[in-house]
Amino acid sequence: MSTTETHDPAQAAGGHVDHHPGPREYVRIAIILAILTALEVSTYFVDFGALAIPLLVVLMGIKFVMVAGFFMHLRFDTKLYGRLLYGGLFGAIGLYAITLIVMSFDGAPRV
Amino acid sequence: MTAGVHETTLGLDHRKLGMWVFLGSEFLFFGAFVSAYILYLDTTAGGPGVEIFDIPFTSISSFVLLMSSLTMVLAHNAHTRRDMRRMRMWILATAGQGAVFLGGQIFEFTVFYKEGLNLTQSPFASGFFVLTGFHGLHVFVGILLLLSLYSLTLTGKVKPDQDLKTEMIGLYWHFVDIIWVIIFTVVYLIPDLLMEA
Amino acid sequence: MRDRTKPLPAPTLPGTRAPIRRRTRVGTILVLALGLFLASCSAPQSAMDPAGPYAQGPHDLIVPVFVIALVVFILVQGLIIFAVVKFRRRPDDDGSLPAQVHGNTRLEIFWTVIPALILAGIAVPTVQGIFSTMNEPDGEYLTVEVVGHRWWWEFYYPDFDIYTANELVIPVDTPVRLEMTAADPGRDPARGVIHSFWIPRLAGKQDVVPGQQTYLNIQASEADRYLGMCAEYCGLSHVNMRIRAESLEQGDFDAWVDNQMSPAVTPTDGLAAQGAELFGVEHNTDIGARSCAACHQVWNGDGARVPGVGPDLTHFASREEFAAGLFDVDDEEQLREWLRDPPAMKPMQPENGVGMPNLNLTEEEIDALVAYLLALE
Amino acid sequence: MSQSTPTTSRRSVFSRPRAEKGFTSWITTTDHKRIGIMYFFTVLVFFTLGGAESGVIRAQLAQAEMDLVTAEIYNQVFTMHGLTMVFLVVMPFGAAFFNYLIPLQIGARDVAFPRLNAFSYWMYLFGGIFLYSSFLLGGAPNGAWTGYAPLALDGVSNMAFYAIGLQLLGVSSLSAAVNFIVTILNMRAPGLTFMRMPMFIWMSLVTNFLLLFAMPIIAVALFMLQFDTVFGAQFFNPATGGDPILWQHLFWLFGHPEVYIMILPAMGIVSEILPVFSRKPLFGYAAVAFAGAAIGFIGFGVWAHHMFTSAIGPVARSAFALSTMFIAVPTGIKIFNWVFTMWGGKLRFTTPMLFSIGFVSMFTIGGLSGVTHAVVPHNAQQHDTYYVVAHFHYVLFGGALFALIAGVYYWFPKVTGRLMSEKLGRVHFWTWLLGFNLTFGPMHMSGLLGQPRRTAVLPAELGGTVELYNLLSSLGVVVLAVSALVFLFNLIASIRAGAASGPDPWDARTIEWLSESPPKHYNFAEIPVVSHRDEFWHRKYAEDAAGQPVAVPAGGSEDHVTAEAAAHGEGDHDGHHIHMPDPSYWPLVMCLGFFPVAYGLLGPTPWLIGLGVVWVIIGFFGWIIEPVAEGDDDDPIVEDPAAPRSGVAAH
Repeated sequence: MSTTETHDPAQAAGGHVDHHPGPREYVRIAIILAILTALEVSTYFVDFGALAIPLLVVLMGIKFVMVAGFFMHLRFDTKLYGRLLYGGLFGAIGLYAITLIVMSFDGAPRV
Repeated sequence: MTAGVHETTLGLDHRKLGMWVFLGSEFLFFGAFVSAYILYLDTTAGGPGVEIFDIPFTSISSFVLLMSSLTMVLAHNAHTRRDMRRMRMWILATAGQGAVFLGGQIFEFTVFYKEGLNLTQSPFASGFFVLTGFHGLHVFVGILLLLSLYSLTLTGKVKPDQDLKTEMIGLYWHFVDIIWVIIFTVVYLIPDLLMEA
Repeated sequence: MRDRTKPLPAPTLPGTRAPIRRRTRVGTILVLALGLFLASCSAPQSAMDPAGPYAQGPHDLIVPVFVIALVVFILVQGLIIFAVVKFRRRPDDDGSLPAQVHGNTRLEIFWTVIPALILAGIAVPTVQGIFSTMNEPDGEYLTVEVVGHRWWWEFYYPDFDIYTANELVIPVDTPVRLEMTAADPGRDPARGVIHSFWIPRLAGKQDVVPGQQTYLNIQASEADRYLGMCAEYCGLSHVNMRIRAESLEQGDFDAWVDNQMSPAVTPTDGLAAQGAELFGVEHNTDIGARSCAACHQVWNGDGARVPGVGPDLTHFASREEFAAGLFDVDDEEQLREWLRDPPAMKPMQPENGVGMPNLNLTEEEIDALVAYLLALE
Repeated sequence: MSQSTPTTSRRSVFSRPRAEKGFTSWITTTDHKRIGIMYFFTVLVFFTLGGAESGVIRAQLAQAEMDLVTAEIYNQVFTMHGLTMVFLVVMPFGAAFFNYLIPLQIGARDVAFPRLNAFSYWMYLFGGIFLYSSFLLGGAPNGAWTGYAPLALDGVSNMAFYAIGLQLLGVSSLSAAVNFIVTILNMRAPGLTFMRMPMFIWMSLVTNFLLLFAMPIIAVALFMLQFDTVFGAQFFNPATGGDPILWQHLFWLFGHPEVYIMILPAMGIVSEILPVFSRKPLFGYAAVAFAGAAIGFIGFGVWAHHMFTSAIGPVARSAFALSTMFIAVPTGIKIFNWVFTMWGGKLRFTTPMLFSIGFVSMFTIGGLSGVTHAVVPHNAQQHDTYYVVAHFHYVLFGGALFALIAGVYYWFPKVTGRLMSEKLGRVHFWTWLLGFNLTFGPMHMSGLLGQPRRTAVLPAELGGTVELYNLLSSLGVVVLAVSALVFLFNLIASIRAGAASGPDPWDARTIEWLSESPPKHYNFAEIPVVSHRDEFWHRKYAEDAAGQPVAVPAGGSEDHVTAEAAAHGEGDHDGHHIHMPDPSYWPLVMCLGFFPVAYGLLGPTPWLIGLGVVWVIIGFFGWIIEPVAEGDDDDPIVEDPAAPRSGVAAH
């Protein structure tokens, strides 16, 4: 927590756009996102075998991080925002993964 | 822009910090629906299952929503440059793409209903409709926010130096988008693959 | 497993009881805590009075835990009382400040590590206990299928093709594995709700879930009648969903099984024969809204035994109680009153599809039915 | 709009209300102190209702086989008792303290979002009214506060009111959590670092993070329940393969953090009071703070211990037994730290101190019985019996309520400038302690002797011993009722004619006592600069050459303003230059729109839902476009160089 307290406020203030990318970079990122999406959809048409699901998960992660990092400016803003977002994300994944594991593998048989 | 920002403890604007705090909690919200959906993937009670999905169609509407994030960030960028004409244009474009996505979802729901998948059919159907429905509700709220932002810039209530307001709505919009990035993969693509396998 | 006869003397836990007794002089609160152990044997449904291995195991685990808790309790409350007495501000206080202590790392590490160690010590037998109570019993055991209904229990013995209700008859010293689920009405899980099967002296409770199968092991060391209740809130008449376990010596149990396996004898003359006609037993199907056979099975040897919506009555008079342990079968007047207006005797929701409706029987019909029911030995 | 001339000269529908006194000023207030007071009095009303319900329960169970009320009524009453005490009493009681104290203790003038704060209060009040209106509209929910499906799906359980009512209360809690988290993170006085924060602020921060992450989970569970009951969805319906255990997981994923949401504010309050009346700093500040954070964190990982007898397997039972035992460690750390805060001190047994010691003592009992639940094989005997009822009342009544009442006595002079009667306070404490133990102590025994919870009558077959314990419990409630009346009388009499307290009646340690009592609406004429933990104490005492603390003569400390100077010596700060958020109608207007939505969802009645949604949207627009008297919140506030830092609270 101490890092968020001591960092330079000017860097964090929402209005300081000098560090942010310009429209050109945003479009470039969008093109990459579009390509990644095309790759995702291609799993529907092309058989990737056992690789398909890991590939989809990785692509999803990359898209997530790119939108959060660039469009939501997480890469340029205070780390606290990222901690809140990813804290919520990983908290949710952890809790619900345990729930699903308990329900799927350690529950009662159906009748 | 805001003098006040420099006077807060962390040097952050309250509203932006508040928005991030709220977005962090939203994962717990959508996560629970996604978990229920995964749990009930095979629980179709004899009704239609994941084979009903039209992946190409959903891909297009997913792509539209993804691209609305681009126009959203361009709107914010224009606002920071005090270019209100461009900003309004991109805001409208974003809301429009959101509307296209919602329209696609309504169309999809209608088709599914006709093919026998309805809310009361099975736990799978309930999980699917309520999860994507609540996402759609978030998109709808986002469109309302964008349209009010648009009209408030017209009346001068939102001023050129208040780009934080655009940024806040942008954060919400991007968040709704990244939730769909997850939903598209977890709800549509992976189950579809699993079903084929 | 130890042999015990009822009524039980004071608990026989030699290792643990002596230290407790010595501490009774510490204060009234401790007397109360001790009372917890002493009084625990005087109630017929006590969880502290195990009568079989599946209750004894958990009991042997909890007693030392209670003792540890009692020691910690005495320690902490003692510290509080000591601090309150010793460090109270005296009337002659000079107004100066006490030493401003901010902490003591060594002490703090001490009271972090010690509780952690104690808990680790408790954790090991806890995990062992979980598996030993839940696993299938070793060796031969009897299987009984249990269905929790609003608000009664259905028992089915697959080995003998016997249906019965609310009174679970088991052989002494034989493990019984209950395969349980919940359903309403009949065996349709559609409107079943969660119940919990609990006979404290035989085992801890296990929830009974519609659409799923859960298991519970019980075993009785003595021929006795054990009381139990539904322990998971299940709506209007939750409290009126009692369980009885009757443990019989093996020979008695075999005789009971023989009797239950035989078809009900339909009386041919007198009041009881009229009752049988009213009941609808010969048709064994729904012959109108007021037919008892629409909901209750009395198997007279024709066809297969099939569970009804309500309790199986084939050998009704062989039981001690009816309406899920609320009333005595022996008490003819209670049976009569029940037939006059069941929901008045036990809250039920027939309009909601659960429970027995008032059939508006005439007094003559009631007389005939009572005669018939009491003939179903 | 500019800084110099506010737009208030033009009155329109969107003008902000300006009343400073009377009814309008209260329903439009955005002042955290007034909202805190409204929370408190609303809690008192609901506490009375919940207490009356417990009276019905104990009257029915005073003897075996009583029929004072029917099973139908009894089931509604015990369900509403649980809902009331959890969601309408203990949680908002904590929120009352958050509201009143957080800004004062961190040296701020208000919370980060004052209008959102008012919104939270109205949602709480209306959620409570909505829930209670069920008594008049076909019966209250009777499916128990845990709302287990599929019983909750049955129409006769009236659980639609539960699903929608709790949803409203959840919106209130979630928005309050965002508000308080931002306030604590972002509005602390200069120099108030994390490790200097009062312990109550620490515990508030942890609590609000728990709320933030737990409320969305129950929101989903309630939406599923509501879709099942109202729209025929199949989430929990076993007939089509739905899993009733899913409800239990979601409910307890929320429900266990909820336990800590109720107890952590109480722990914070006690951690404030014990040092003051021991005249010593909190023993092991860092350990107490981190133990609180650890409890919050681990508190998310133990939920399935509420389901040890449910349809979960031995592996899950073992894992959750271990995590549950683990959470006893940080709890134990806290208890020992409190005891050693008193150790070596000079204890003054004022009423708040008595209640705080009572908390430590009673909470220990609840904690120990909690550990016994983790012994899974025996948990199967305790679960759903009165032993559990005893346990959680020792935690929530002997724990949370004791500490919250201690807080009322302690901060009463802050709020009113008056003292509560110590004499009546002592009577209240001893009767409260006696009544509490008489009511809930015997339940340990009756539970172990086989008495299940939630039974509409006390079955005679449980035996005479159980009957005796139940009679004792019922007598205890009588004592508690008398004790509550003493408290109520003390409260009202002291508000009217309590002795003047002065600004620092307790020789307190934290900076809320730097402000006047009662505080001006702007709290501090000048925002204090913090250089120590227990800042206020350090302004009053300095160490002599031998390291022994001695009182500093008034005004004598070189680099500090003394208490009196800070409280009274306003000099050129008379409050006129301090910009405070204006009152607003819109939080109330917007919240009113949730009534039609909520009642419409019961049916469902589409036009009523539509009306409510439109109403809420109009309220929302009114909210965002209403003018801000002293300039829009994005405009820099520069005209008064000495103006408060925290005046930048978003309006």
